[in-house]
Amino acid sequence: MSVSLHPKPFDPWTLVATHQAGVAAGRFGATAVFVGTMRDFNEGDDVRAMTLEHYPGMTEKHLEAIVAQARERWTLEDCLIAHRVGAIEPGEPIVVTAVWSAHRREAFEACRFLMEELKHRAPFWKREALADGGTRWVEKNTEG
Amino acid sequence: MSVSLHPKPFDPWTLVATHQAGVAAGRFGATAVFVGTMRDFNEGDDVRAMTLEHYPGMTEKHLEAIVAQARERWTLEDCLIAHRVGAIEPGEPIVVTAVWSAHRREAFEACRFLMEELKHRAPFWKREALADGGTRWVEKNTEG
Amino acid sequence: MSITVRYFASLREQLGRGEDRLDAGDADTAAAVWARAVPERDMPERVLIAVNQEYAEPDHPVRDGDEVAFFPPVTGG
Amino acid sequence: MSITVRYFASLREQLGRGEDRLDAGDADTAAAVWARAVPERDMPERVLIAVNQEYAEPDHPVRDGDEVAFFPPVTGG
Repeated sequence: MSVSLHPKPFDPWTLVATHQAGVAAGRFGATAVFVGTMRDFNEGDDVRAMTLEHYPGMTEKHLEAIVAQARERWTLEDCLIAHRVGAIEPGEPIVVTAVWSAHRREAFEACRFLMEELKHRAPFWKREALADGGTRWVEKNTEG
Repeated sequence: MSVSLHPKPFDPWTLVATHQAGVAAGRFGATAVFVGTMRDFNEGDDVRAMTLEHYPGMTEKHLEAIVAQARERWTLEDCLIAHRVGAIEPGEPIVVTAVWSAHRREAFEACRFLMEELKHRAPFWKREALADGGTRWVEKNTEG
Repeated sequence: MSITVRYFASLREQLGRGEDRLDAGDADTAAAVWARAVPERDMPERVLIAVNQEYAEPDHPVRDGDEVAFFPPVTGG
Repeated sequence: MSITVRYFASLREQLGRGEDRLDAGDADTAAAVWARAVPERDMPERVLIAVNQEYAEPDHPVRDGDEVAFFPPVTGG
């Protein structure tokens, strides 16, 4: 189980591959991964950059609690959540959730659960820098 | 869009990363990936190795048709399906489905759709070599 | 020309062959092709059929040059 | 000891500060802490509250040494 915050860009596929090397081979048949990547548009506007504020301490605790909930609800071999913080540019990954389990239903459902819970409750806030020079706090997450 | 069959082991994360390099950055906000990996057990038995037979020609056509269906149903930036054929050992990846889209709902739903369709209709057949020396054709896919 | 008949997986093993070639017959369907190619055995109940590499029903017409495949339920992924 | 009050994101910007320190009061709740720390403004309707880094309701009791945070709806992921 791994929860991490990243002030610098990371490669989600390397992160997942590296983590998977520590998951007992042969035990898991299913891996579901979600990666959220910064787009260059949001709500009809061109977005140049983004800053992700978070609540140090609470964020990690909350992500660990989400993982614990998922492990209570489904039989999982392992989980990973990685999230960027700080200054982010379009095309850079923001978040990865990954789940390893014996069967695909668990993997898909738990991976989606992690993302939905993270989106709705984990203490992160996005401020967008628009192409026209202005900045704005994102007020509401897109439904998923 | 990429559909490929692999007679030799592949690294799913490298495959996804390489493919993603060709997807327009900034356009997609969501990537959902599923990887099916060979387990060392099935239906209560220890499994030593597996052979994946397929129907050359029809398999590729069918996988391409599944991708086309997904793209009709959801707004997607790109899709990838890669599937092993031939002799496979426990711990080796069997299949990858990956979807890139603007929003996470589409990515999750389309990725799961690709896997379910593939499992139920794509012409692949597994023969397992058991630890006790016997072999058997897998008769039925696990529900997902 | 002729009709190519293909068998896969456990069905291929049970029949002891992966392929037959038949002359085209009158009013052929996939089921009629099975009956001519495998007279020693009824068509299995759960068999899947493809005509020219697309799924088809037993009554799907088959013409000269077509490829007809019979195989058990699929188990990929 | 004292109570640490923290503000995040747009709320932090609007208030012009990220943190206050209060002496513990009698019968404090999260809402009472807001009223003492930000007397110039009613507690926003959609504000989220955490006491000691766990989500809490406005009537959650607050004791000496606690950390109380107020922040707008979250938008991570």
